[in-house]
Amino acid sequence: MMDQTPVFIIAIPLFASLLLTLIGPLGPRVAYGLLIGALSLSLGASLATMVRVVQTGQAIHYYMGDWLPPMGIELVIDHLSAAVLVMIGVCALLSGIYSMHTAGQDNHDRLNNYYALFSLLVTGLLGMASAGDVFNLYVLLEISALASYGLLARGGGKAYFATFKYLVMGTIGACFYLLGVGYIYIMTGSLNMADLADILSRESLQESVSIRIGFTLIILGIWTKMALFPLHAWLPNAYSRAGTATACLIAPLMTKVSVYIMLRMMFTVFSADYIFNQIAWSSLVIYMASAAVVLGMITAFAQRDMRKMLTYIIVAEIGYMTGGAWLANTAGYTGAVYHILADGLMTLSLFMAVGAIIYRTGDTSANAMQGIFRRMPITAAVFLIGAASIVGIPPTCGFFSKWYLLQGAVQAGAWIFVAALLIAGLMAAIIFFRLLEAAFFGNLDDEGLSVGHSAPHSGTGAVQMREAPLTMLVPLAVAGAALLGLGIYTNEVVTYLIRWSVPAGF
Amino acid sequence: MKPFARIILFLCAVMMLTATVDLPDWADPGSPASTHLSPGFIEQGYHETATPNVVTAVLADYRSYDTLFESVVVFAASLVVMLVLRRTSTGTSRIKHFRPKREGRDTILRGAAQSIIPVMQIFALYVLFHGHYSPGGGFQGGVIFGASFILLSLCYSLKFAMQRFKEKMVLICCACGALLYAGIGAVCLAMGWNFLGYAGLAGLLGVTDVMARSHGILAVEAGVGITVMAVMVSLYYDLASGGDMEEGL
Amino acid sequence: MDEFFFFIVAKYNYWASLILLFIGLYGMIAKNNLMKKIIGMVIFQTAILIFFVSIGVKWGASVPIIRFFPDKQPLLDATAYANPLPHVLILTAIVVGVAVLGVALAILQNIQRIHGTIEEDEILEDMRK
Amino acid sequence: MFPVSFYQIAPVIALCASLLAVPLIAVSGRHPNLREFWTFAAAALKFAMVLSLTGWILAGNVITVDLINVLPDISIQLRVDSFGMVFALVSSFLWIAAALYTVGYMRGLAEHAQTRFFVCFALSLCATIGVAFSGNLLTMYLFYEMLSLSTYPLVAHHQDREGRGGARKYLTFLLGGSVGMVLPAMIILFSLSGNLDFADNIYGGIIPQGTGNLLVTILFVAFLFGFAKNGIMPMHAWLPGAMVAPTPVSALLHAVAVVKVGVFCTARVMLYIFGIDVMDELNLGVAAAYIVSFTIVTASIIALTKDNLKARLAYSTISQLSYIILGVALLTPSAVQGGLIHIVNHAFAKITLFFCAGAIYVASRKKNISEMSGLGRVMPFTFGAFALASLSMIGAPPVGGFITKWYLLVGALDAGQTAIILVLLASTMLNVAYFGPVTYKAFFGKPNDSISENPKIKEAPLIMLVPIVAAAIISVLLGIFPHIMMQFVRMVTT
Repeated sequence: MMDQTPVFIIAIPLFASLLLTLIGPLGPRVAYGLLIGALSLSLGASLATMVRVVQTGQAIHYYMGDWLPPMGIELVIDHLSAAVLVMIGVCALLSGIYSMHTAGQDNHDRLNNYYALFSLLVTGLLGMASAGDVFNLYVLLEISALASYGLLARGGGKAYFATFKYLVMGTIGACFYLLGVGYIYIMTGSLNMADLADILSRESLQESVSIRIGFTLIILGIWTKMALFPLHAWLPNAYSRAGTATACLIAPLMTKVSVYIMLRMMFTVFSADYIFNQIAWSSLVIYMASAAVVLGMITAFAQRDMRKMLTYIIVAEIGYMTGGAWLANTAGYTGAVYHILADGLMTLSLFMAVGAIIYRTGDTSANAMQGIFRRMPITAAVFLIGAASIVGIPPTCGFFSKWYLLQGAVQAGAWIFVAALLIAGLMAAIIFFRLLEAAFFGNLDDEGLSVGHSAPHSGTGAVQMREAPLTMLVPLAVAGAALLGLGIYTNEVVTYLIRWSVPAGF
Repeated sequence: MKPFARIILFLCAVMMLTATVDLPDWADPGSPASTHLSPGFIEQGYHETATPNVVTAVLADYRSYDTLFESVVVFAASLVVMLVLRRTSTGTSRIKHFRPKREGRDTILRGAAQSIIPVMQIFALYVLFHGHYSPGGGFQGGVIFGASFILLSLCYSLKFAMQRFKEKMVLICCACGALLYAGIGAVCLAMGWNFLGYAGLAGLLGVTDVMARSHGILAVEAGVGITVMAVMVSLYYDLASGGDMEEGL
Repeated sequence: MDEFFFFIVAKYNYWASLILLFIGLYGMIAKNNLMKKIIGMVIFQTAILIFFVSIGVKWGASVPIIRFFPDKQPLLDATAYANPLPHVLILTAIVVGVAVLGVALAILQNIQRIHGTIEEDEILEDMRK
Repeated sequence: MFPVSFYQIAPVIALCASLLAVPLIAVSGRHPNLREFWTFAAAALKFAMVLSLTGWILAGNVITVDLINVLPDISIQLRVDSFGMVFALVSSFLWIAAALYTVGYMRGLAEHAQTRFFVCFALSLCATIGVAFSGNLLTMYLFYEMLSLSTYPLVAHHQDREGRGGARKYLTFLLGGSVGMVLPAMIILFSLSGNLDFADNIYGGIIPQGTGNLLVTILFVAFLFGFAKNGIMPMHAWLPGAMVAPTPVSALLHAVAVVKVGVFCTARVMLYIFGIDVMDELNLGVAAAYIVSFTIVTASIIALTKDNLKARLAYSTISQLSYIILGVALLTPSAVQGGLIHIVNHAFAKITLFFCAGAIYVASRKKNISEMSGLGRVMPFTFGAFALASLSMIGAPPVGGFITKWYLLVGALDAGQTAIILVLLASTMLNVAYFGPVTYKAFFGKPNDSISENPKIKEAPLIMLVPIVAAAIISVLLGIFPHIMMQFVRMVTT
């Protein structure tokens, strides 16, 4: 008998999602409780799996329906997927807890259905991170995509058009992926990742044009999904117009998991040798990544709306990870993987902090930041940590991912990427500095106004402290602490998780 | 932008078409796809699952994990469409103006529907349950079953169909079908086999492992059928009425 | 010339599906009307389905349903049946396509309701207001 | 003496004393006396810990403490050696003096947000000790950044347009330098050598043999200018801008924490990362010496033109800092000793000067030198201290600055750099030219009406006066008994 933990990671949120649709009449509290319970159990299973993977040092293979691969479908949880699973679990749980007030605000009715989609999205992401079969990955990709369309469209108004664009691009991406899988299937006859890797390493297929086209299609599809420059146009509108609870779930996770799929495809299905010696696009991709990093940051700089600014920063961060993965050395790969974890947490804490500020002020523009340090000190502190992490200030985790990425870029001699990373760091510093300065001191010209605005019910002092509700504050604080914790325990993360997943051939 | 897109697409097309050189010929029995996994399915599938229809065996057993999520995909679609569209009547819908008025003048239609719908539903059940032996299965059966309700709604009215098959019930069916599928997986898990390992049902049903797989396939196909049927109806209800459930097409 | 002709004929399934695919992709990218975009999307998806299902075909093979000899023994010869796996895959892909189509239509209805049009340029104009 | 295990803990306690004080200060914001008590307690504890290490260090030991392994090959590591000890002693002692003075200043002017001020003050001191005790480049970088961020609210303390502008400039230069130059240089260095630990002596460095000369030069330049806190032109522009901060902050920034950290980092990197041998081989030392010579002379000339006392002091700081780097860059033992001892001498002298400027402002609300004519008669102690500290800046015996000049000149002679000798002499002249008139006018100038007619102007409060006089006296003592600090500095070069 096998250890059954891996399947619980996925099955629990799946069951929760199905049950959530059935328990509508029981009211939002039950729905919320069920969601949180399921997400925590799933996270527990992820943690248990990770511990086992780390202890045994071997990937866990779970055969669905007791069919051995390649005929059956297997879940494969190796060091990389274990790390990503835990990251997804943590982010989902935190944003789930956080969603109590904001989701209710956005969904007066049908909260249970909203939560069902929420849970389904998490199922899809967890499934993708543990998939060992390329077609299964496609189905899960579509599940999470469908769920995200629904959640994003809940933003209403302009969100519909943005979601439609996202839907079109997402479908193109997923279909390209599927077509690529088709090419690979034609040439190999298999769908299992390990089996594919085995077949693809044969001499005869190394030169094959079809395999190359299949790889190109898969990578293009994934790039569309993860909004790599210049395929990023759909992302900022779609994410920034969503409701707060939705944005907090989707923004940190969707693109990160896509990056994970890219890594999977590049290094598990194909091999580092094939990609960097046969395909040999590295320099082109690094240019694209550098462009993504710099242009993403510049565009973020031009935004007034805070959430839109954050979404452009996501575009830039995607460039970090893509560049790191294509640097073709251990440090770059480590940086890319570490940044998946770090960026998930960073984006989560920033979106949650901004969401809390919007929740309290009702203002999405940068003006809302004024005097936040005095009114919402904890929120502001987490925002500060998140900003420091994006800028790359030790000991937050953003510094260490940048460290590895820069190291990888230096070793690979990719000076353009080094320059892009440094410029992006400085740009991010400026972007966040503007906000934080306002947050710290309030606006010069209308200090009184911003203070008065914050005190709807009369308080004793001139400045009324009015933090977000506790269900928002706790996940915020945890996310902020996790940013520091991940930074401080970089050594452990790298030694026990990432080093093991470094592909052969580096 | 448009000429640009055209040129890029054209170039891509030329590139990909010329690259077909490498691909195996049409219907080549020696192609990798036909020689790697598929012989395994064909030659072992019957012995392992007692299901002559290999497609069904692969769909609902070897790759049942995929199919589970496939039914979840449609379930998700119905949820999304409902969340996006469904709202209690708000009065001004611009779609309404284009709808023909139907006030009991379509006797022929209704008569035809009356006679065809029961047949359709029986046929749907046949397709579903005969999936082991002939082309068919949960999806096909579910779609046909769902179509019968759509036909009902088209020939009578949305309200009429909704009286027969209430919106709440549709949603419950959506979830229950998928739940049945996943639940069977969970039962197998509880019996000490892997998730969706239908052989775990053998002890419960008192049959051999192979027959248990066959029964398992049937059960999950039923689950898929229920979900797909309900989703078809749900999508129609929402899309046809623009979400207010006042009037269909 | 003959060779080229045979090349086309031998691989006409790919040609057909790829041409269809690019027609659909063109519609998705270049069309201004969102409904046409959706139609393009469906063509695009269908092309991929055709592409997939054409892999399963084998000369001299029938549908992958095991046939029985008169003595009830099954005929388990792999060359006698078409490849079942692509069928399974496209069955899943069809369902996914339907689901996406439903969602797209639902969103489109709301776009029409909010912006009063489904022409992309008019929507963009409307949003700028 | 203490048990050996004590020496493993003491640096950590010294580091954390002020960090622990932060929450205590923050929660006792409503009780100023309690709040100030925590500050003093932390300062005293920190100084005691640093002091307790002196004997052990002087005995030739080096303490290394691994705090956390953040990266597989690099840990956050504390290392206490004689070089760091010099700086730690100065900064931890001056924190006590500065804290005393700050209390007087802040209460005297009834400044706002005092709690925030003390919190940031404590944080920045933690970072300073961290830099002094850091065992590798990453640790140093970490504390360097922490210092930049924790001093930002101090610089922007007034929160007016000018304050925020200055603070913005401050952060732009510091972060630009550190993120834009030091970080990549550090990573390139790590890629080259595989570790970032400081070398055991000042000669070898850690750059592996056979590294391209151009690359080493680029790294050197990046480190030299990247540590923008050291005020080398053209990265000095933040310094006058940061003048808008309250005077205790200026004192802290320019005498103890910020600029000294910049210079300390530069010197640390030059001596323990590149090493004298490499710098000598590639002529990097000479190049650096000329770069800083330019800064010395130019900054002094600019200082001459400034009428605002604090601005003049700021440019004086820029020029004096370069002395320290100059000493290190000359690469001869005497020069290095002269440069390093100047960290101490300049710290005490400059903090005196800033304290005086602050005292003058608190007592008379005067900022410009031209308005201070005759003020020395009303405030004799303040201006007396000012005069002593000026002498130290100029390098006249018996004040500490003389020791610096002496060693620097000897070092320059050893190195055979005539031009540098001329620079030092010119700089001395300029120092006289811009410090002399201040004291002279204050004591012998004709009091203008606003001073003579305003009976309210008298000596600053005692709590401010004590640190001023104490710092000035220590400045003198450093000149009379130079060997106290010189023994640390000598250990560096042997």
